[in-house]
Formats: sequence, structure tokens, C-alpha cells
Amino acid sequence: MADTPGQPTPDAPHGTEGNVTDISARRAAEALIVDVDGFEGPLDLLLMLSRTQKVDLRRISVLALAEQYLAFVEKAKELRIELAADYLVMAAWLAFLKSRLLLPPDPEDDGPSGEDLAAHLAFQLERLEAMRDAAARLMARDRLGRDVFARGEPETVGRVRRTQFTASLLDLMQAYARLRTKDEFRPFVMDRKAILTMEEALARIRPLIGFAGDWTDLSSYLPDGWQADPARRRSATAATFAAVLELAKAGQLELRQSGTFAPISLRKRGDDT
Amino acid sequence: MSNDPQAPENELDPSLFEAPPMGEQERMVEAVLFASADPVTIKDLTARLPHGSDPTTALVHLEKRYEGRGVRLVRVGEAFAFRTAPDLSFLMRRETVETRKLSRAAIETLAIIAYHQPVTRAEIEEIRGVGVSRGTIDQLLEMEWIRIGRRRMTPGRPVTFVVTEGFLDHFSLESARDLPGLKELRAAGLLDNRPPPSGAETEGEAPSESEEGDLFDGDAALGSDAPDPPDGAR
Amino acid sequence: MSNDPQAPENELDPSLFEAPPMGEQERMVEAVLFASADPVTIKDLTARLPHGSDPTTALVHLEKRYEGRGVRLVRVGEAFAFRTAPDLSFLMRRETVETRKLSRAAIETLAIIAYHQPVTRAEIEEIRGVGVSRGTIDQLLEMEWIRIGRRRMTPGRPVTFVVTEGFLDHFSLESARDLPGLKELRAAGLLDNRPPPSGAETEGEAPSESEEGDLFDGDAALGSDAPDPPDGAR
Repeated sequence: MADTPGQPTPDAPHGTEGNVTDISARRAAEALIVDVDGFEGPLDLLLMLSRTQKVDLRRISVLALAEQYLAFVEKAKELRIELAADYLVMAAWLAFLKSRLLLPPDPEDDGPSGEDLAAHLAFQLERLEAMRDAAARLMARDRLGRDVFARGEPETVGRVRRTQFTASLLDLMQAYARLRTKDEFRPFVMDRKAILTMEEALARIRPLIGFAGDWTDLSSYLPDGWQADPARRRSATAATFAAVLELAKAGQLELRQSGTFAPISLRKRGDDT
Repeated sequence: MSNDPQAPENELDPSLFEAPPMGEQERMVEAVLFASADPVTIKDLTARLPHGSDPTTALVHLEKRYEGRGVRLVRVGEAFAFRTAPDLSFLMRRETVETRKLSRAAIETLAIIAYHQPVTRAEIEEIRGVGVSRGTIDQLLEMEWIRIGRRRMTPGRPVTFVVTEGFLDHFSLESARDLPGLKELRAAGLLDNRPPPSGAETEGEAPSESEEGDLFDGDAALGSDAPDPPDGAR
Repeated sequence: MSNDPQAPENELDPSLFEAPPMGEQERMVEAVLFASADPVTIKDLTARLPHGSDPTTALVHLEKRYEGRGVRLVRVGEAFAFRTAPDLSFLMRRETVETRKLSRAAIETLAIIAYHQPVTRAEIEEIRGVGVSRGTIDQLLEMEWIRIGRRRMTPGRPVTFVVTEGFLDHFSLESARDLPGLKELRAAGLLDNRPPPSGAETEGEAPSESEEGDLFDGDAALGSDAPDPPDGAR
């Protein structure tokens, strides 16, 4: 590709070639404009436009191509066709490329030269076309199930494997039974060790409130083994508190707290039993 | 070998139909029998081979050609098929038997797929109550006990899993519908081996057959109608 | 025919292992391959044949025997299978599997993966000049024509995609090296991952050919962890 950069950038941008391109570009734009959706992105569109130049992609005039593309976008604007953002991004980039190709190189600018950019674009187009071509050749090969066929009635009894995993029907049914049994009493299982659920806290507190004739500190209801680890204690406290609120709402117990952050205590509602 | 001059038989037919030479006919019969999922009748062969062909003769040649080979041409009722030579059947049965029990996670996942298919991974996780590792699914896929079914027409279009013929084979089931329902599981004492702690209420509102019924209403239920996802591959 | 005396090779082995004569081995390989719809690897054959057998040699004999027949022995990556001869496809209408129409995007993506593997999604998008939808990759994965290869050792460690043996099998390719036009494309530099020119400073640290060199040497290139695909074989 090293030799291509010279090619795609015509020295006389608006020579005869430019005129021809103007016409073909307009025609192409008109033909293509109706079918923007049919293109798989700006590169695809560029590739299509490049075909109008009827030359080897290695010889393509990137400048002319840029003009064609810009004309296409202009036309789309005129027709008030909404172009996807990437088409506009490409247009902006091509406009930039065009200016780079037309203006004499600025020695101060250390960015890539217009020729480099053009060469890369030509490379991308060529590569995309090559892949399209390869795809077509691939799809045209003798294909299994269309052109060639496998044994229709394989006889292998058991596939040969290094390790064979087995399970009996009983295993399967037991596993399912196990799951469904679990399902019946544990609809939502959170198997996380450091989490006490509100349901668990409720289940624990319900039978206990009977004994809370007098004000008792909430913290004394935390289950055994949940006080030491801070994470567990936090979870247990929160769950227990939520459970207690729930019970208070149901009118089963009373709560009190003497001040912000003061301990919370609870007792059974007197009139309840 | 292929164009060997066994063709003379053909000369009997005035070459009105220009049937291919017998060697070609033999190749054709060979290919058709090979690729067909079922034994093929002479009538079928006649219909599929070029006009004027003589499959009966081709079969005779073919049978001779495979005499003593690892594969033989056999007659199955009115039809013909290739079959492994009987003395080599041990090769078919041979499995490198290093059997290992499926892990609990795998068997549970498999059970859920079998009972609930087509089922998405999220649904499996919901039923199991814990995440399903990629490895578990992969293992079952690799064993070819499950395969990917249709995509669910819900947001995200998740893939579903269904059990395969291989699964049915292994468990000697005619279809996944043959799996015992919850009622039968309970009758067999399988459901009660871990009594629910809170007792009472579970017995009544058991997930019930009605729910079970659903499981297989989905027409994607078993392999059959929703054939292998891909193109020809297999 | 079956016990033809190609056996001498075996005599070299003092009959320590008492491998069956080559003619028998050939029959066995024939039976095993015939019985399977999927390609069988040499490793599998070795495991299934009696100890001391030499399936590779048996395969050579077998291939010759089926030359020009209606069914042929083909190589698929590291594995072998019998397949019907392509010129007889016209007989197979009935066996033809309804192929799911692949979208243009899917076909192109597949080709790019095949020719550029291992390739990341970003690279595919760079080549096509447009985003690759999740569904496209999923579809190819589901068809088991591509699979996930190694992660690329670049920032973000993106996964790469490679084609599978199923892909080779489907497109009648012996290996990924046999992709049509691969050599020419490589020679033309069209398989290079050429970074866009972005000023002097980046020139130096461009992703470079060195990484590219990996494409088919990288052992992730093809098929399982099978060592060969790239440089090995042929």
C-alpha cells in the first residue's frame, strides 16, 4: 500500500475528473438516497459510491469519493432525509480530508498528512470489499446440509468421552423434588450468610413477644451468633427493627425510643391477650 | 473404480433415457443410503435417481462392494440401509468409562430444564434460588443432554434451554412428558423426604399438577418441532 | 478386500500390543466414522480402536478406497468424517436442511472472524465500519460456527472470536488455512490490522504486525485446544 498514497490524490482536483465525478456523484446520490437504510454504515455507502469510479480500488480517487459522499449528504439534507449520526461524522471527516488534500501541507501541523488519511480510507474500503468477496466465496462453498451430507442415521450408541457423567432418573427426580420442596417453603432464597431477612426476624420475634410483658431492648432480640460480627449485627438489627415495625403496625406490640439514636425498646400490647 | 464397466446392464434399456452408467448409479445409491435418516426403498431410489436408472442392480453391486467392509449394505424390510458390520459392533458400544456423578448443581439444573422447558437461565436461577454457573450449563450442553431452544419473546430475547433426544435416551424416556409429575413424586415419597418446617400450609397449596400441566404446553417442549438452531450443521 | 495385506507395517511392532492387522483397523475406522454424523478426531479413534492401532495410517488407506465414490472421507480440522460427494447434491433435495437465512451482517461478520481470527468485536466493527449487533454474534455462537477465543492482552482484555470445527465442517474446509483466497488476502496486506494514521507520535506504538502475526499461529486459532490447526498439519 505504501505506493498508493500518490494515486488517490489527484494533483489537479478540478480537472476533467472533477466534472465527471460531479455528474456521477449527483446521479449516484439520487439513486442511493432513497435507500439510505439499505446501507450498513457510511463505509458501505462509500464502497458503493467508489464503484461508480469504475477503477481498481487501489487507484481510486479518494478526493472524488469524498466529494461524492458530501454531495450525497447535501442531497439528503435537501430532501430532509434524516441521516444517522455516523453518516454525518463521516461527512465531517471527509470534508476535513478534502481540505487536507486540496491545501498545501502546513509544515507546522504534525498531524497525519491528507495522503496518509486518504490511503488509509482506501485501505479500509479495499479491505471491506475483500471481506465481502471472501464472504461470498465462503457461502458458495460446498456446504454441509446443502451440497454435502453427513451420515443420516448415525449409529453411535454412546459418545466416547474421557469422563462420562451419569445420573439416574432417580437422581433427576430427587433433584427436582428437592427443589420443589424447597420452593414450597422458601419462595425466595437468599443464601447469603450475613443477611438476616425480615421474614426470619419476624419468625423469630413472633413467638418471643409473648414474653415481652415489659419494655425490653430491641437488641436483646437479635438471634444468637449475630451480635459479634458487625456486618451480621447490622443486618440482624435492621431486619429485627423492620419486623418489629411490622408487628407494631399489626397492633401486636408497642415501641418507644427516648431520643435520637437512643435504644429502642418494645413490649407486648397490653390489651392484646 | 467409480466408472467401472458394470454398465452393460444398461444397454438393455435402449438409451432413450440416457440413464447414467451403472458405476454412477452405484455412487448415487451409495450417497442416498448414506445420507438418509431411514432405510430407503427401491421405489424411493427409483424416484430419486435419474430417469431410467436401475437401483436394484446398483444395490447388488453396492452390496458386493461393501462385502467384508466395516460397513455393510443390509436389507431392512422393503428398504435398504448401511449398518455397521456385526463383528464391529463392539466399537459402537465402547465408551471410555470413567463415570462420574453429575454435580448437584448440574443435576438440579438439568431437572429444572427437563421439567420446565423451554426455560431461560434466569428462570432456572429463580427456581434454584442461586445463580447457575456458566460451567454447569456448558457441561450439560457438552454432554448433549440440553441444547439451546427458541429465544423467548420477552425483552432481551433470552435463549431458552430444552432437553435433547440424547437426554431422553439416557433416561429411557419417550418424551419429557413422561417425567413423573409432582403428585407421583410425592406418592413415591420423594417429595416428603425433607418435610417443610412450617408444615401445614404446604401440603394444601402444593405447586400442583395444574402448574405442571403448563410446563409442556409450550410447543417448544421437546426437540422435535424446533429443530437444531443452526444451519445444516450437525 | 477387507483383509488385504497392508498389514506389514504392523509387523514392525513386535506384537506386544497385538494390534489387529491394518486391514482390520481400516474396517474399524470405517465403521466408526460411518456410524457418526460428526467428525471423529484421531484421538477419539485411537481411544476406540484396540490398543496399538494406527488410525492415521488406516485413514490414509480408507481415503484412497473411497476416492471417487458416492461418499468420501474428508478431513475437518483434527477430525475425519464421511460426507457425500458434492457432485451428487442434486440427489439430496430431501435431506437438505432448511437453512436459516443469515443476514448480510452475519455473513460478513462470519467471514471477518474466519479470516482475521482471533479477532475482537472492536476489530470487526472497524473493518465493517459499523457496529456489530449483539444478536449477530449470538446467532453465530448459537450456530456453533464461532466461539470465544482467548482474551486479547490489550487494555480491557477484550474477548476474541474464532471459528469452530463446526464451521470448517459446514463449509467443507480442512482447516482455517484453506479459506478461499486467504493467501492472496494476506499477501495484499488486507488482513493486517492497520491502525488509522493519527499523527507522528502514534506511529511508533501501533498495534503492529507482531500482534497480527498471531492470527493463525496463535494457538487459540482454531478448534478446541487442539494443538495443530495452525502450523502443524500439512
